[in-house]
Amino acid sequence: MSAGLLLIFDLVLVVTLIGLAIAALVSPDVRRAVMLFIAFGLWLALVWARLRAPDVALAEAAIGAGLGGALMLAAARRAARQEAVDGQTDARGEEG
Amino acid sequence: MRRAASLIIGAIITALALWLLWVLQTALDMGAGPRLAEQAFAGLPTTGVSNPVTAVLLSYRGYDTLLELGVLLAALLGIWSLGVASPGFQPAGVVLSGMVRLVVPLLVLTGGYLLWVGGYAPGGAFQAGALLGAAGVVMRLAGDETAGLPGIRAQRWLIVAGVAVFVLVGLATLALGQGFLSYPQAWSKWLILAIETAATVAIGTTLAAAYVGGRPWSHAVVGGRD
Amino acid sequence: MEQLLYGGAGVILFALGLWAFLVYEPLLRKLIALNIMGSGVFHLLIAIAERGELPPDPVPHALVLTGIVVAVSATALALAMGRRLEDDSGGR
Amino acid sequence: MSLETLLPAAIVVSSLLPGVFIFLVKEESHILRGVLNMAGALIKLVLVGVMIWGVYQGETYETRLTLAPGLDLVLSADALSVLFVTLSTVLWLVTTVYAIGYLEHSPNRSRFFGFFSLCVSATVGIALAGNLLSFVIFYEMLTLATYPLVAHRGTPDATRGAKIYLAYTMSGGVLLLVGAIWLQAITGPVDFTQGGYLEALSGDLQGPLVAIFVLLLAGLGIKAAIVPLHGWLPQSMVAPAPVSALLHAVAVVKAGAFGIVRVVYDVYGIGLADRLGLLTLLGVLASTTIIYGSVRALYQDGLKKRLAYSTVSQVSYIALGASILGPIATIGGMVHLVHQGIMKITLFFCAGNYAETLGVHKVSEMDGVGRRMPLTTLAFTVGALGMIGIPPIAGFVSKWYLGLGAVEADAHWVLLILAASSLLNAGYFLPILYRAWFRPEPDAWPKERPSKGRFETMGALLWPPVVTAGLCLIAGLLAAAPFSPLEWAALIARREYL
Amino acid sequence: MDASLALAVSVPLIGGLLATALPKRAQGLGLLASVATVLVVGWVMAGVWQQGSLHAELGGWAAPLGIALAADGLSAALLGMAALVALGVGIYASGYFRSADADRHFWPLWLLLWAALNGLLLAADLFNIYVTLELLGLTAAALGALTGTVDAVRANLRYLLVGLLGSMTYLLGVALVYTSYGTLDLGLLSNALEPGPVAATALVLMTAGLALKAALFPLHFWLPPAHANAPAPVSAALSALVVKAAFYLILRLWLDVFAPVVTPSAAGLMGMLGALAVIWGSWRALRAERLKLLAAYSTVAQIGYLCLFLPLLQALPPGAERDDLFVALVLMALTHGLAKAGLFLAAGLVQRSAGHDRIDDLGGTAQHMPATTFTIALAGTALIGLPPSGSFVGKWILMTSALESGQWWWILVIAIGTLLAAAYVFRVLSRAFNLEPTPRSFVTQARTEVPALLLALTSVAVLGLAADPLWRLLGAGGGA
Repeated sequence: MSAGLLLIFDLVLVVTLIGLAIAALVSPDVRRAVMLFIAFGLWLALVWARLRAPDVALAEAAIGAGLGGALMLAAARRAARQEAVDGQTDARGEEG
Repeated sequence: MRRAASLIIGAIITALALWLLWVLQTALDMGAGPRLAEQAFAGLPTTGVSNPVTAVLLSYRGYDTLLELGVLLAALLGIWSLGVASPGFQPAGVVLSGMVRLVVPLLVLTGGYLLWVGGYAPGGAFQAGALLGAAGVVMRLAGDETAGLPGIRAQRWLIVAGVAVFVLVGLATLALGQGFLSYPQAWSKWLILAIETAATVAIGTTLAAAYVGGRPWSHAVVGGRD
Repeated sequence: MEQLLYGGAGVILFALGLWAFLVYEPLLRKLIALNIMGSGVFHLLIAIAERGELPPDPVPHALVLTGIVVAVSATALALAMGRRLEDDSGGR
Repeated sequence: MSLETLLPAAIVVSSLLPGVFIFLVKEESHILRGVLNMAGALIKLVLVGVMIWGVYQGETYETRLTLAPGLDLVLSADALSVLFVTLSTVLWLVTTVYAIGYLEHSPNRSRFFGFFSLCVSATVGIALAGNLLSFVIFYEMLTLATYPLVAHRGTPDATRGAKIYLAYTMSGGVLLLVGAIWLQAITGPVDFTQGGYLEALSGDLQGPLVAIFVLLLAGLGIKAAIVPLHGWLPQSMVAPAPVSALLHAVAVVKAGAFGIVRVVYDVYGIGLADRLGLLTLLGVLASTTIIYGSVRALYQDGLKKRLAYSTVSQVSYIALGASILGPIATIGGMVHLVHQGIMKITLFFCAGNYAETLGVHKVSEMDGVGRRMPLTTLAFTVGALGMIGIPPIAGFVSKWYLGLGAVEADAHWVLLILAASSLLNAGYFLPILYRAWFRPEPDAWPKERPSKGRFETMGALLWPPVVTAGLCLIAGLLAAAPFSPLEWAALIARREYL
Repeated sequence: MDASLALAVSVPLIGGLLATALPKRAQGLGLLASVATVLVVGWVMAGVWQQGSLHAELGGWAAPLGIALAADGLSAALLGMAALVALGVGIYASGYFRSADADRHFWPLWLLLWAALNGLLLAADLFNIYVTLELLGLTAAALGALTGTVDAVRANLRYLLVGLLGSMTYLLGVALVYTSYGTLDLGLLSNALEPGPVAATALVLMTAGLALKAALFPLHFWLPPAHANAPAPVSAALSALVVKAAFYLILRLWLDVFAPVVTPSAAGLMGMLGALAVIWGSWRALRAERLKLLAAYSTVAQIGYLCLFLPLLQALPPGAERDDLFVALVLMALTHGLAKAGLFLAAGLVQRSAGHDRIDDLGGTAQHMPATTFTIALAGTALIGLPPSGSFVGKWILMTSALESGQWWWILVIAIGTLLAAAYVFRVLSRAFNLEPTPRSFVTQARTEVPALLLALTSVAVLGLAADPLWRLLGAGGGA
């Protein structure tokens, strides 16, 4: 693999990484944001594997993206449910 | 108004980022600065493990790892102090529970494997512990309220196991006149393995318990909320 | 070059996270922002550990491993506190 | 560790320690509290006696505690400090007796006597302070210890009075602190020296030295109630009578005046102070205060208020004495430190007795009190005549020496001030005496006399003013005897003008 | 190799583990561990007293590869203060919590916090500092939320997040340092450091992160609600110790490790921020409605006082005078720590007895409890900086040195701060005097009142009149 090709590969990795981060940060839907954050974490693990840090990549995938993501996802699901409940009560309140 | 504020913040942070990028470039331009890698590799044979990352974590900078396990413990204690766990989800269907019966042992097995190879290949206590924790998460998702964890008393002992074994090893070496956490070379490998095993169990338990998200019910019945 | 590219990405992630942390109000958003900030720092550490021909420096790797666990612990505690707040305001 | 190094500290501790224990005493065990109080007062008196004898013989006493490198807490005894220590100790003993009687059934006595003792410890500390740092320390402690005494009654008035008192004295403390630190930054740590210690470096530091003097004077002047910094004094009249007595005669006001004397003589040195034009400043302020206080006193109907303005006026005699260059005026100022103390405390004790026994708080209610309470009124008369300056009472001696000193120094305007002030004194005291002795009793008073004894009021309240009135007479009659206040002031003046 | 250093971290840590595993005996074990920790800290201090400084390599690996613990006069002094406060807080806590449950949650977290604190004060490695900071931050936030009220949880959640932001910023600085210098050890780093944009930026990042944790103006916004809503023993520890710990790190970096990088204008900026903190914090304390909020704002002001020392220390050449000023800084920090702990503990008792801590409605409650009122008065004396407290001596030296170095404007700040402090302290005390009935005895509940009183008393009497040994402890340790 030539140096130029490798650089393009690196660029793609990095740009995607930053793109995922931005998407996770600005996504309007919280649950979607968490999903994107998990994707970001997994992608980060991939980048780290590229940087010859397999131990850390493994840990990031399992702990950072995996368990951290799972925790956030549970919270996001609860938040979404709460919003739905609130929305219903609000709607009812307006009707009444 | 809010929009304006966020734009101003954005501008400031952009400036900050550019500054930091410039500094980073300056730092990198100064040439390959010194690093600890060579020393770390040089010391590797005496540590009893051949995976350099494990060597750093458990031997060179074992004290950091000890405190880090303390952080994990503190987080769980904090979570427990906030209230009791909510009941889990409704019992899973047949298909899901079948899958669970398959996935959980697989996760545990992989965890054990990662723990074992951590000495010479990528892996180690944290990754293994994470998989154990993941097994707990899966079980709770499948409807097991306790995430497969034992009763409160056992849980308490399990979550402190990692730090406890670590610090006791440290004190033992101190008592032997070696200095805190200075493993005798002959024992090094086995001491590290023992610490890692305890840490794996503790990490797994703690992460699963953190996912459960409150102190277990049995305790709540005794104590009540605050 | 490689180091600058990846290290620079770390700095950018840090800045993005910082921006989002300051701008967004909801807890979950702030946590995502903090985690991305942290990832930026970790990423910088991993990037400087990688030196072309030489084997990568294991010390920053270990630091990052520690950092990841700390970050997830803090996230878990923050989420639990957030849930406690939700429960209390929901119960009222 | 010897007597020489321990005695000053022992004198401070002899009231500090009982004070601390009194806080812990249960409210109802008044005997234990009384024993602690009296034991402290008597032990202190004995210790001071030893010190007087020693200083007279030329002994030096010094306790030195290093707080930090270059910062020593120094307690030492020279003739001037002995004068003030003796005054405080004697009057504390008397006031303690009075206060035990006065507060017999009132609440929170442990707190009161605890702070009372701390207050005296601070005053004695001020007297013995051997350098500016130590002076500032005890000066601030005095503020802290007197605040609860002023606020003691707990009524809204008391709280308000205490707040005003605190605002003034705290600001004064800060000014004093800045001045003291500035001075120390220039000179380094130096102890008070008879004749002053700034003479040597006055050359190019005139500006700063004047500024520092103004800071110090402002800080001290607030406690000494020099116009226009006197606003707190009439307000703090809400305190119980023994506190007023102590505040006015011994502790707070005196501490300020004493501080001015210290700064003029033992920091700047009177010669330097004169050359920098500081004495003129002080003299003008003091004179203004003397006249202003007296004029205000004329218009007060509240007895304690009238006495308070009288204090404003009288204390400035001390500063006036210090502002005239010449040993005789110095003697006059110094001796007035003692004389004003014993006279004013007599007057306050009597005012307390009238209030306590007959419920009389105002001058206009004092008709006939002389017949009803002859001993008290006699004591009051002695104090009042002394204040006016009638011989042979102590106050006459002060004014005589001040006047002589003014003539010696060619400061004839001072005579004018003295004459005017004496007239005004007469103007606000004589009507009281007339009412007390020559007007008939009103019917409103309780007919029944206290059943306990044959005296007009209980002993603990009666004897203190009688004793201090006696002291006023003795100090005037025996002014030439050895160890009289006058002789002692002359000793100080001799040492200051070496 | 000195065993005492590792033990100073391990002993409270083990105590925390035992208290976790055996919740029913948490209190007894906790008190036992507290006493043991105090003894170990005494051992460390004795070592520093005799040898000037202590150093221990952990894991048998010398720096830069391994991690070292180190104690000099500064860390020993703060360790001692922490031990004293922690012991007091522990005894107080054993009589404070009403429900057994809160008590059980308190002890493990509390001992972990203490371990983190000792670890932080002894740390000699930039990354190790990060880990101790995180342990400290997490335990502190969790303890602060123990009250369980919505306000407490919300405030401490914010504290947790802000703390994380601070540590991430700090860690970025560490990463920059490692990029350029390849070491994390403080001693080695201070030898290798060269002034330049990298070192300066690293210092700025680390300082910003730590300033956030130390609540340095204008980054103090999170502190008052977090400290005011925590349970009293926790507030005491947070205000007296946790905030000071972050400030200790700033000192360490500015005066020790990064000293060559620091410029007069940077130090002047810190002084400015300190001045603003003094005035703003005191002003807000004066306006505070609640006693604990008042105490929390006064903490903001006190961190400001400590910052005022930085420009003066920077201006002075090494020598006896600078050493004096440095010791004065430590003396002030210790006095404030002890006094603030006493004040918060007392405020907790007032709150418990009255059911609230609104200052305007406190009339009489203060009078029911003479010992507690006295504690507030003593602590107030130290906070104002009146004699004979340690902060008076500290202030005297600070002002002298401000005059001598021509930076007289700091004196104005101190004077204003002093008057404001007097105003807010006496605003509380004036409520103590009213027409309530007389209390029968001085102490009503020894287990909680006496520790508070002793802490406040130490800040006034001991540190003010007998601070001379501190000079030896720090002088021999080389100080900065």
